[in-house]
Amino acid sequence: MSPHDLMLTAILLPLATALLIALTGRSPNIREAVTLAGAAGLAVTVYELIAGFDAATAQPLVIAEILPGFALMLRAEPIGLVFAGVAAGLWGLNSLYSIGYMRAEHAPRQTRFYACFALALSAAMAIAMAGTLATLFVAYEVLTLVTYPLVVHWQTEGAIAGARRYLAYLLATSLVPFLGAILWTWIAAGTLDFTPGGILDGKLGDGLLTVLLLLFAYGVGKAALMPLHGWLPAAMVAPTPVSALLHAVAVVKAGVFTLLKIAVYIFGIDVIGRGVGDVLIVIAAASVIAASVIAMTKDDLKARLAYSTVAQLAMVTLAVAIGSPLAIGAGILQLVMHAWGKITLFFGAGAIQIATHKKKLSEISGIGVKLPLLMASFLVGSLSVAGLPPFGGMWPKFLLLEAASARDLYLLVGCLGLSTLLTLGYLVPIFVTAVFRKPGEDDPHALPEGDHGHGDGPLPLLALIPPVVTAAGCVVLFVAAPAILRFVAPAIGLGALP
Amino acid sequence: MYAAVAIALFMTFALALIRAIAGPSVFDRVLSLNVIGTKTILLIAVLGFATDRYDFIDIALVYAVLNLIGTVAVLRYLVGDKERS
Amino acid sequence: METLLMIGLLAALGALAVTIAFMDDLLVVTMLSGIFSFTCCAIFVLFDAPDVAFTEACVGAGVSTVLTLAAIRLTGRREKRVGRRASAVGLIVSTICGLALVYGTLELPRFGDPLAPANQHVAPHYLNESAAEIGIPNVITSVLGSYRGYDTMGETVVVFTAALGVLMLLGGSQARPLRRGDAPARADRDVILRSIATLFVPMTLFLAPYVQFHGAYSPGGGFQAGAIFGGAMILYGLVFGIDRLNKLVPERVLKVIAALGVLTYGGTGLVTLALGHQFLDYDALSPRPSGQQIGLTAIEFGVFMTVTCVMILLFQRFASRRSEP
Amino acid sequence: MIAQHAAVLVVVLPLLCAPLVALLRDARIAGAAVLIIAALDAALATLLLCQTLDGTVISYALGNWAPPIGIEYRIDLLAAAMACLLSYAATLVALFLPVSLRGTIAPGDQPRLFAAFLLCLAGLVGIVVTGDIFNVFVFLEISSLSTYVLIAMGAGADRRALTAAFDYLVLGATGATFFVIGIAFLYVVTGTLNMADLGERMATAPKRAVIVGSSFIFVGIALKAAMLPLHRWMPNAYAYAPAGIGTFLAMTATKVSIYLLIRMSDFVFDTPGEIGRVNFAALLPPIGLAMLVAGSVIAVTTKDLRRLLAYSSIANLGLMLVALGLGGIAGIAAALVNLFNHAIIKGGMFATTAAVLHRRGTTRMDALAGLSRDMPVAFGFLVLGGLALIGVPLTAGFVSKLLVVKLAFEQANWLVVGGVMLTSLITVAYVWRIVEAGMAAPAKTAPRHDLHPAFLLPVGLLGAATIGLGIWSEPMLTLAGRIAAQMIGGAP
Amino acid sequence: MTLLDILDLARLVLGDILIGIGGLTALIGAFGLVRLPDFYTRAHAAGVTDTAGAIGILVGLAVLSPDLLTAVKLIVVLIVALFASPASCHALARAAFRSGLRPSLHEDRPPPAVPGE
Amino acid sequence: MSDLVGLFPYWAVIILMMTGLYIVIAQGNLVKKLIGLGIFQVSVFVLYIAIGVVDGATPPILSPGFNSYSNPLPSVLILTAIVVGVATLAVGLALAVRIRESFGTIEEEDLLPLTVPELPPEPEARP
Repeated sequence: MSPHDLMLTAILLPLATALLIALTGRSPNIREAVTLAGAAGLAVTVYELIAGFDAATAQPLVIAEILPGFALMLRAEPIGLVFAGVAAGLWGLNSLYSIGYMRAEHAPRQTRFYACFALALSAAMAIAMAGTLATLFVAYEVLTLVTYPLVVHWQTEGAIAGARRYLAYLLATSLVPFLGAILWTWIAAGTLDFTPGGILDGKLGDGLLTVLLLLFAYGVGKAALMPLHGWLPAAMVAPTPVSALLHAVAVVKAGVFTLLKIAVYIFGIDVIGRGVGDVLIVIAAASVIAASVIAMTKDDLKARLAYSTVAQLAMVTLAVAIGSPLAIGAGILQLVMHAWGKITLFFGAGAIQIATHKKKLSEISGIGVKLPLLMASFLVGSLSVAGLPPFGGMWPKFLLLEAASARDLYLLVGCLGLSTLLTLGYLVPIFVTAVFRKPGEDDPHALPEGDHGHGDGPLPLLALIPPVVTAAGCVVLFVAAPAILRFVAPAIGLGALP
Repeated sequence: MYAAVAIALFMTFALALIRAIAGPSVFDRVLSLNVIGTKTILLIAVLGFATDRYDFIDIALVYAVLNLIGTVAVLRYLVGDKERS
Repeated sequence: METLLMIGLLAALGALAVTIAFMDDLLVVTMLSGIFSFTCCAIFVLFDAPDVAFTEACVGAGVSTVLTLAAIRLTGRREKRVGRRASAVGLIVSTICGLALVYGTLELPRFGDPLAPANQHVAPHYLNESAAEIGIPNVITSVLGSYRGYDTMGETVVVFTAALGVLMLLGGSQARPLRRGDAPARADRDVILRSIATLFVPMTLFLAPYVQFHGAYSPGGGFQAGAIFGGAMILYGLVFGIDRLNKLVPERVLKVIAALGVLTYGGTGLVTLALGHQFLDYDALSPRPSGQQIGLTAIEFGVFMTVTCVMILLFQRFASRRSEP
Repeated sequence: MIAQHAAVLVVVLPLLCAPLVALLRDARIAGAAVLIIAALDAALATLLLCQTLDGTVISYALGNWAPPIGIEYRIDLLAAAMACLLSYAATLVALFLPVSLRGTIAPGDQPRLFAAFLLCLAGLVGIVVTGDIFNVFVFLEISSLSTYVLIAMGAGADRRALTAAFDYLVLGATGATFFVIGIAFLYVVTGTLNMADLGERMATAPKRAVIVGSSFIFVGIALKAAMLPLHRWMPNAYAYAPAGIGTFLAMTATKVSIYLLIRMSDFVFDTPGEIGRVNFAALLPPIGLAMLVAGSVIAVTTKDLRRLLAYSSIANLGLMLVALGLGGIAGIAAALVNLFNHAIIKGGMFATTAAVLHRRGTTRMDALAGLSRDMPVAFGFLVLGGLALIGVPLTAGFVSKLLVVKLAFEQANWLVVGGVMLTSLITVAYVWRIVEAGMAAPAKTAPRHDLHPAFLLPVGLLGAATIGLGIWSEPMLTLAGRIAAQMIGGAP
Repeated sequence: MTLLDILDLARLVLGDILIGIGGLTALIGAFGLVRLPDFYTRAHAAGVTDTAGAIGILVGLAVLSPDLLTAVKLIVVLIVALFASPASCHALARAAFRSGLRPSLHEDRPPPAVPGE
Repeated sequence: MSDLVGLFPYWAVIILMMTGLYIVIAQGNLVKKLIGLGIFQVSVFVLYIAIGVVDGATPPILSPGFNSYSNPLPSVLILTAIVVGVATLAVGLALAVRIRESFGTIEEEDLLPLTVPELPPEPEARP
């Protein structure tokens, strides 16, 4: 297949999967087989794309030109392929986990769940392959809309309220600042095509560019830059696999990916680096610290993880704002590493919930004894997210430090160090509580909440394997990170690796 | 002479109008309506003669007929109104 | 004399309008608005527009009054006393509009100015050429039927639409037929009125064709003739009872004829099309000016059919409706 | 011969068929007849569009009296495109009108309703194609009168249709009278009623009379176009009219008023030359913005789907006025794109609503519960329409909003940019209410029965057009651009 | 001055006198309509003078008219008026009486309440 | 000053029109509104006819002995407009009758609480 066909396949395959899922909804086994087959197919497709990628021969695929310069177009390029690879790779694992989780929870509306999941992947692929900002925007909106049924899945009052907040944040930010910024760009530059080196240089003054960058940073609500992060904790009402999708596979990743693409192909790395991004640096750094601190105060496991995501993603924004090839490289790596690390953590939190029906830090004392393998992978995930070797999460932190010191931003270096400490501070206690504390040491008020007739269910195998695999992935990525960096290096103008 | 008659007719018209506006009973008003109708017919006829356009008589003719219809309609309304109540 | 009459009549109109605004007996209001129409007719005559006066007489004094009375019979005669309160919004809006209009008149040509643009551009053509082009003395009829014949077709359709609307609103499944013994259904017992009506109805019916066919030479035409014919039937219905009118001219027949009238008018246009001319170009029928006259006769007849039937239909629909207890 | 006389046949065909349809006794035959007539009319309109596509202006002298002596039909690209819009809308509505009337209107009354529908179509097309300002009034009245009656026919389902129709009648008649007053003032200073001629002679006319005349015409049109302080008739009219009729009105009635505004701006409201013509363009953006915001805000709070859509229409009309007010070729083009796209989007939504009403008997928001399960197709089309209203890319709504925003951006009119963006957000809120209402669990599970087949074609076509014009906007943009260029460049 | 001319002059004078009388009658009746105390007296004044005035003016105009057709039309108008005016006056009075409106017979008595208002 | 005399008819007509408009806006009774509308429209007709008047002319019915005629066009337009007016009146009255039957009143004040959108739909009683 030609690269064009592969790109279309990558988008259409999940779409077809969704259709098939809808059609085969009557029998759960076939439906889930379809999901897995689709995931496998997509993984192969994306692998083919990555393996066959050649920057010299990559040609855009124009679908339609809505208005002059406002076209729908697909184009494969390294950053997008990395994102596609992450999303496609994690879909399969997440699907496996979903099967275990949803069956264990006896969840209703599973057909809709799997179908929307596949649709979300289709949208994520479209985002990854987008050749113009317009295309990206369209896919971005589609992603917002198709994830809504997932977030509202339980359809309880709380779920509806949370999902409404989710939708309100994402649509509001995308329709006003994001679309506004896109239109501004379009009118200023006359095009929205992703062009290496950017399209805005010389079209607007640096002051206006700063404003525009801020518009983008806040417009891409999925990147959850504080103070527009509220949707992310709100969306925790969703089933855990969905949270995994939001945090690791597609949604927030789509957000930061969008920022990376904008930085590289709309503004140009140099343009941002010459001072346009300075305001954003401050905001992003503050966001990192603030979100980490908030995370430490949360008792609910998923809320804690959610704020962790806010903090970790702000690092990608930070990378964008620093605006050097090295920093962008760090951002791309952070995208990958955080995905694998955070999905491990969510898998873990979900598995704890399945096995013990407990959701809060104050309730899980001692449960780790029964779930050794799970807690081990949870620890791996935690350390990787915090950025300790020998796990993949180390690389982006390290490169970011390099980039910051290269621009003599020593305060920022300090910030990053502090953030690692804070990360350890809010993730490790989960592990410690679960493994080393005795059950009786819990908060006495929380105790009777734990069991209400259900008893502790056995942990299904399908809910255990994925976290173990992703934890292993974190280790593998530690080794593979330089390869990824080399893959994207030409696109971001990164020279020899440090 | 036409002018004098026209003015006289108009004054008749105006006086009847006063009665129509002042009332007090509905029947007074119907009466005035009737008078005004007749006077308008005459006025139009006289105007036609004054300006040498004798075709105006046609209008006067139609007027005379329609005036009757209008009056009968009002009467029917009043009679019907009373007999029901 | 004319100026004096004009001022007097306009003042009378003003007095009437203000009285109407503050009267709360709808019957009186209807009568006064009938008088208003009469007065307007006199003004139209004074302003050299006999055709308009003619039509206003038929419509304002005749049809409108009868219809309004029939409606009041069904809706109740008294208005709530709120009618006497002045409305600030109404005053403000109408004052603003009035002032705007007065502002607009300041530069207008004086009343009666023969050199006004309105009397210079298109109008002279009608006055000077119509004798040759159409061949009938009543220029208004020429313009109405030929130069602007298409507008008149629209007008006929409007009349038809009104009938259609009233039939939909008060007819068909919405009909509330009168019960036996309802007052308006009975014939009037007044002998004098009945004998007058017996005399008048046929006379009026003969008047209609005169107005119809004399329209080319004097004020009148299809619309006025239709209104008069319809008026005669209304008089019949008023005096002898709506039941007898319904029997005399059944609704079904009226509907068909009303539709036929519109079709006659439009059909004339289609015939001219078929003969290779423009729509409503009567020259297609025969060379000028006789073609024009044939065309005018045809369309006037169409108008007559529609208007007659619609007038009767409207009255029938209102009058045969049972009033609320 | 038909090609030569299409200009007049496009009006006369429905006009003369209406009396015939009114005489039919069988509702089904009448329904079929209306469909055929509307389709034929659409064919004629298409023929006109083809004839005018190259910039030709068809001038048809009725009665063969050369204008300004007689009445002229003057069909440029804009008129032809509008005629197409009207007749296609009528055809689509005629497809499901008989079904949507079932149960609320006695079969015996239906033929007359169909006749009134045809008259309404004829009146609207007549307004569009004529070149004579008084003829506009006559056809305005034909369409208005039939509209009043059509709206009142909703009384079979909800008696408030009667008061809605009455309010519209009083306002409509007042508006028409204002229009006539305006014509009087223009006539008295120019001596002509032919619009093209009027435009030429206006230059030397006294200023004040022209200002007042134009103002009254403007107010008359504003009443019909439901401009802000004069909008109150519209939501009721749309909400209580029989569903099919509401669809037709939403697609056409106010659009024709906007058309009139554009047509008049061609020669009355524009301001070239020293002699004062009146510049109403400056008025339009504030009015439009106010409509945009107010319409959207009220839409959020309404409790009935059709009222919600009606208020949303007010907002969209505001957008068109804003575009018109921004001026220039681009402004008119943007307004036209908005006009056509909105007709398609709203038509689709109202048609879907009609289908829902047909199944459920009500369109109250709280009665929509379970729609996503019982009527997934209908729900899907509603959501699609909602997305288009928001202006989500890939829908026609996006293109139309984008054009306005781009124009405002270029003119640095930040108020407009902000207003449009803000209302997009508010639109999200009310579209969201539809979605949420439709996804709520129903009180009792209804049997699953989706769109009646009669609705499928119109709803599907309009939905497809909503997406199609969102992706391949090129034809629409070209058409609008050409029309605008013809209006500004060439003589009217 | 031929006989014809004299006749014509006489015709004109006669016509003028007739319409003058008619106009005067109408005016007198109108004063009665305004000034008289109750409905029945007003109806009397109006009814009589209405017909009388119409006869005067219409006959006068018929005398003055230049051709026969106009004269005939005027006579028709007169006939209509002669029938219509008294008939409607009669019907009106009858309706008023049946509705309970009574004439005020003594001037010193306050006028009765007016039904029909 | 003579200008003002020349414009007097227009102004008188304008006052009439505004009285009609006032009735339409201010009156609560539906039938009264329609009557007010009628006055408004008729006044406009008078305005038109006043436009077409030519001093010393006669009606535009050609006849030997006259050579100055008033403008026929306003008359023609107003003939059409009168018909439109009566058509509107008929439909309006029919609506008022139906409203009375359905709601029991034709006073705007009393109708208002019966027609608020919040009420559940109530089909009109069929006879």
